[in-house]
Amino acid sequence: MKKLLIILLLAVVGYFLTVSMSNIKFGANRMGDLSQPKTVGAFYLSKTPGELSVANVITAIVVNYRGFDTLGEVSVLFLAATGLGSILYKKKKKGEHIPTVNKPSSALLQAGSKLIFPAILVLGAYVFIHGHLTPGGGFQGGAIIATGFLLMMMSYKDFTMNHSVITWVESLAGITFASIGLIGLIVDHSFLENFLPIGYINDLISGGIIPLIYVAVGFKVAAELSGVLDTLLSIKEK
Amino acid sequence: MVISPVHYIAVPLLAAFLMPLLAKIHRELTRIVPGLVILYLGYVSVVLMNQVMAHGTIVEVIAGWNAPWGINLVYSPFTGFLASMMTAMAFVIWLYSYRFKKVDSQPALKYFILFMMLVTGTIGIVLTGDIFNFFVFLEITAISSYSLTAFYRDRDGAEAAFKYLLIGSFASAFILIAILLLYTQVGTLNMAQIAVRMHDVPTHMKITILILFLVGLGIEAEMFPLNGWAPDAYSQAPSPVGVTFAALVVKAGVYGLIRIIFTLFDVHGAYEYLIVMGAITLVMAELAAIRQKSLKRMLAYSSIGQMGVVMIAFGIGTNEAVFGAIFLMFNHAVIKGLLFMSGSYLVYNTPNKEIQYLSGYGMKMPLISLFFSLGALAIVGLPPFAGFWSKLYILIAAADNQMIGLIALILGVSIVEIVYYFRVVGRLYFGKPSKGSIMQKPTYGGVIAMSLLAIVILVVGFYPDVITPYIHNAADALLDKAQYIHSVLPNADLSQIQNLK
Amino acid sequence: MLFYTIVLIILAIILLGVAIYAVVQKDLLYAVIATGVISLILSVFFFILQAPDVALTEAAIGIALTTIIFIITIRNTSRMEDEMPLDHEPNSESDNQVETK
Amino acid sequence: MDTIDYYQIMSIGVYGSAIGLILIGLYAVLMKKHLTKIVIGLSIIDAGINLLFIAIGYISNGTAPIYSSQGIDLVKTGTPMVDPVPQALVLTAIVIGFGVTAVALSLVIRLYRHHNTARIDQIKSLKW
Repeated sequence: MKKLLIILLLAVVGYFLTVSMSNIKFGANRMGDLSQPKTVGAFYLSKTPGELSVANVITAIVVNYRGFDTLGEVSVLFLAATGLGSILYKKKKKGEHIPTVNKPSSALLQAGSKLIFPAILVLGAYVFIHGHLTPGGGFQGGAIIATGFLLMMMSYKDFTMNHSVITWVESLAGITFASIGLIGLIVDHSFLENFLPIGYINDLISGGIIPLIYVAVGFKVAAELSGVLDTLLSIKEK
Repeated sequence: MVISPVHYIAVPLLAAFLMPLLAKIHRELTRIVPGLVILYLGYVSVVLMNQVMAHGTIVEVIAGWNAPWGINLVYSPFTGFLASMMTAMAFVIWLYSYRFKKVDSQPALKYFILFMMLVTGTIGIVLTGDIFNFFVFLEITAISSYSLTAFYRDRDGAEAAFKYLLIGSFASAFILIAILLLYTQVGTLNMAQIAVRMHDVPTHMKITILILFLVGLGIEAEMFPLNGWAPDAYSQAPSPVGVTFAALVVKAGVYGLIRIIFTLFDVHGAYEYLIVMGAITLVMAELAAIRQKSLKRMLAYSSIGQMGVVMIAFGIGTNEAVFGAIFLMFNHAVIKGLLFMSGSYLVYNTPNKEIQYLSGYGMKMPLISLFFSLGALAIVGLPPFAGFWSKLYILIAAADNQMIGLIALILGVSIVEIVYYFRVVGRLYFGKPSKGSIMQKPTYGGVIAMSLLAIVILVVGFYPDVITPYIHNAADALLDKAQYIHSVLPNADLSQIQNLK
Repeated sequence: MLFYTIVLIILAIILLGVAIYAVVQKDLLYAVIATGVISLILSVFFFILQAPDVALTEAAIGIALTTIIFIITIRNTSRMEDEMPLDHEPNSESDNQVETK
Repeated sequence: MDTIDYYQIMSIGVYGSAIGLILIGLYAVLMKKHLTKIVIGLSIIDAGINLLFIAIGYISNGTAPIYSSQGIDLVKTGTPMVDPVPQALVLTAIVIGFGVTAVALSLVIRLYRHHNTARIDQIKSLKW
């Protein structure tokens, strides 16, 4: 009976989705004319090079036009890290250290990860510093850095994240983001508004506050994701 | 710095990011800072509400891009009223939870961060004028609710939280698909612009999108049959969080529902849908409430029932009905807040929070019992208390529209409410005291919080005029769709906009 | 264009196959790896559909981090889907965070 | 053969796999009894919705919305760029989805610790 109901529900959902999507032609240009934008997509594409000097339009949207969403998004990650800590909280005895892996990894893996680790960090930093020029940005770069720390946690039994460093990085990066927004509010009467010179397109230093915010986001995301991984890895096994 | 609506979001976020550092300086700061932040938001509310009452809707532009290109916050008399109400309730809840239970400093820090973000998320839902931004705030609210529901480990919090998370994920999936379909049709995410362009959307598409939104937001607004998560979450979460669900989170869900129906869509039948679903929700919830053994679950079902009444009133859609609905939202926040706060002290040490162990508590915990009885009298809508006025307005509005069935329904349900509330109150005062039960002494913050709410109930009950001008403006602002669009998009073509009601 | 179309169709078939495998597989570890593969294929999809930013995000978060948190969860819970508990007794969590009185 | 035909085929592939993912995920969430499996289902639904978002932003022959110095000229000569807005939204949605997954999995671990099982039918208080 329950099975029948669920299959009926699936059929209804599938039918509705298929009918709706068949009305939306794949590959059709719904944005309209770029010179007289009627949709937000066309507006962002036409204004970004001139008014923000940012090559990557997605970065311009994520950090500037819809920067408020990104602030919310960063707080979602922050909340997830906090919530995880509160859900899995256990009193630790003083000086107790729970190893992240049970068996020590092979010497090859250990040596290899020591070699790769700095490269991953540099790659992550590159991705978020060049967020306004090339694909990528704070979230991607931060996630890459977190995978670097993950590699170290997996290959070295005694590798520990320094919690107070994570807290500091996380808080300072978050405060930087919110403060840049508030400075915009004071200087230009609009939260997150650009108050720096925008420079020339495709320069490393261009786009005003966009690279600054993305670097802050990068640090924050890296710290939060590493914190999440560290919390999860250092819970006692059954 | 000029006071503007963005302070509601930016200041708590800044404080939340700062709090882990402040905790390193002194552990008491983690408890005090959220209170200071909410106090500041209260100041912002007072300033902005005065501005709004004098000069009309404030539209705050984010990142310097005017609507419809950027994100904006709309502080109309309606959203402003809700935001101010939420801020006030948040302050009372903060007082209540200040030292509610003795908790280690690390969980306390996390609790207060999550609580502050929950408040920010709900206020953001109400203020934002952008549909995707609405979704983001909904997720902030949802994630902090899940984590807070599972906060205690000596009860079934994790189970309730997992249920809530499962249903909440469905809600966000539905809302995301709705936003996606909407974007392909109108090419914008700004709510006012969507309302302007909605006229050109084919009807079958409109209805599909509306159904997706109604299902998704119905989950947040505890509409039947999507409210299975609510009683568990209410009863398993820490008591201050249960209060927050009743006073803030549900309100945000209902707000989303009516914003979608009243402003975004011009579909016939959506109002009737609200009435029907509200009525079903009301009946099912009250019938469930009368069968509950646990006090907190009873309160939770009663809360769902009240939301049903709110939906019915919004569905009637006339000015008086909307006035009554907003009044009831306010009353419900205050009264249900008081009931939850006092009720959770009553059942603090009883097994399974069951009502049957409460015999004779009226003598043992006189103050708390008094608060609970006051709340019970007010919520069933007996005359000199706040709940009476909102119910009266809704009944008058229903009578004006010749909806006799609805009047009978609401009155009939009131009798059910009287039965199950007075069962508890009767047991409190006339039950035979049982021996050996341990009383929980309420904290000073808790007593102050409950007294504040009780004073509000009495003052609004005797002088409803202190609050009605604000609610009148709020109802006008909600019903005047053209005004909303005009304040966000001054150059929009309003010829196609009509108010269906 | 032909090339991309063919790649896309083949990937779509693999994608759905892997998704079904992820749902029916009783060994959760394999199911999780299959979810990782879904993310991998999706990230190729995003690349073909001219969304390099999203492809990069899906690669970093979907493939690496989501998979790893799933694996950590499996390490701390049960690995087989139809595993029955040996005997049902709730753990008494002695180091409770809440001191009730 | 026309290029239009290719897009027709591509649309079936992309829309089909997105809707398929959503349905498969839904099936897993509703039918499966193991908590981890349910969370897997949720993340499959998320993946499907993300793919759907990118699909509606795609424009035939479009390029990625990243300007190079030649790119600005290309726009003037008429090569379209794909719609950047859905991509920006998906970026947000992916990160939010990760947050929800992390919280869900931590709840699974808590439930397992408490009940010694992660199956929904073994945990009494999870039924409704």
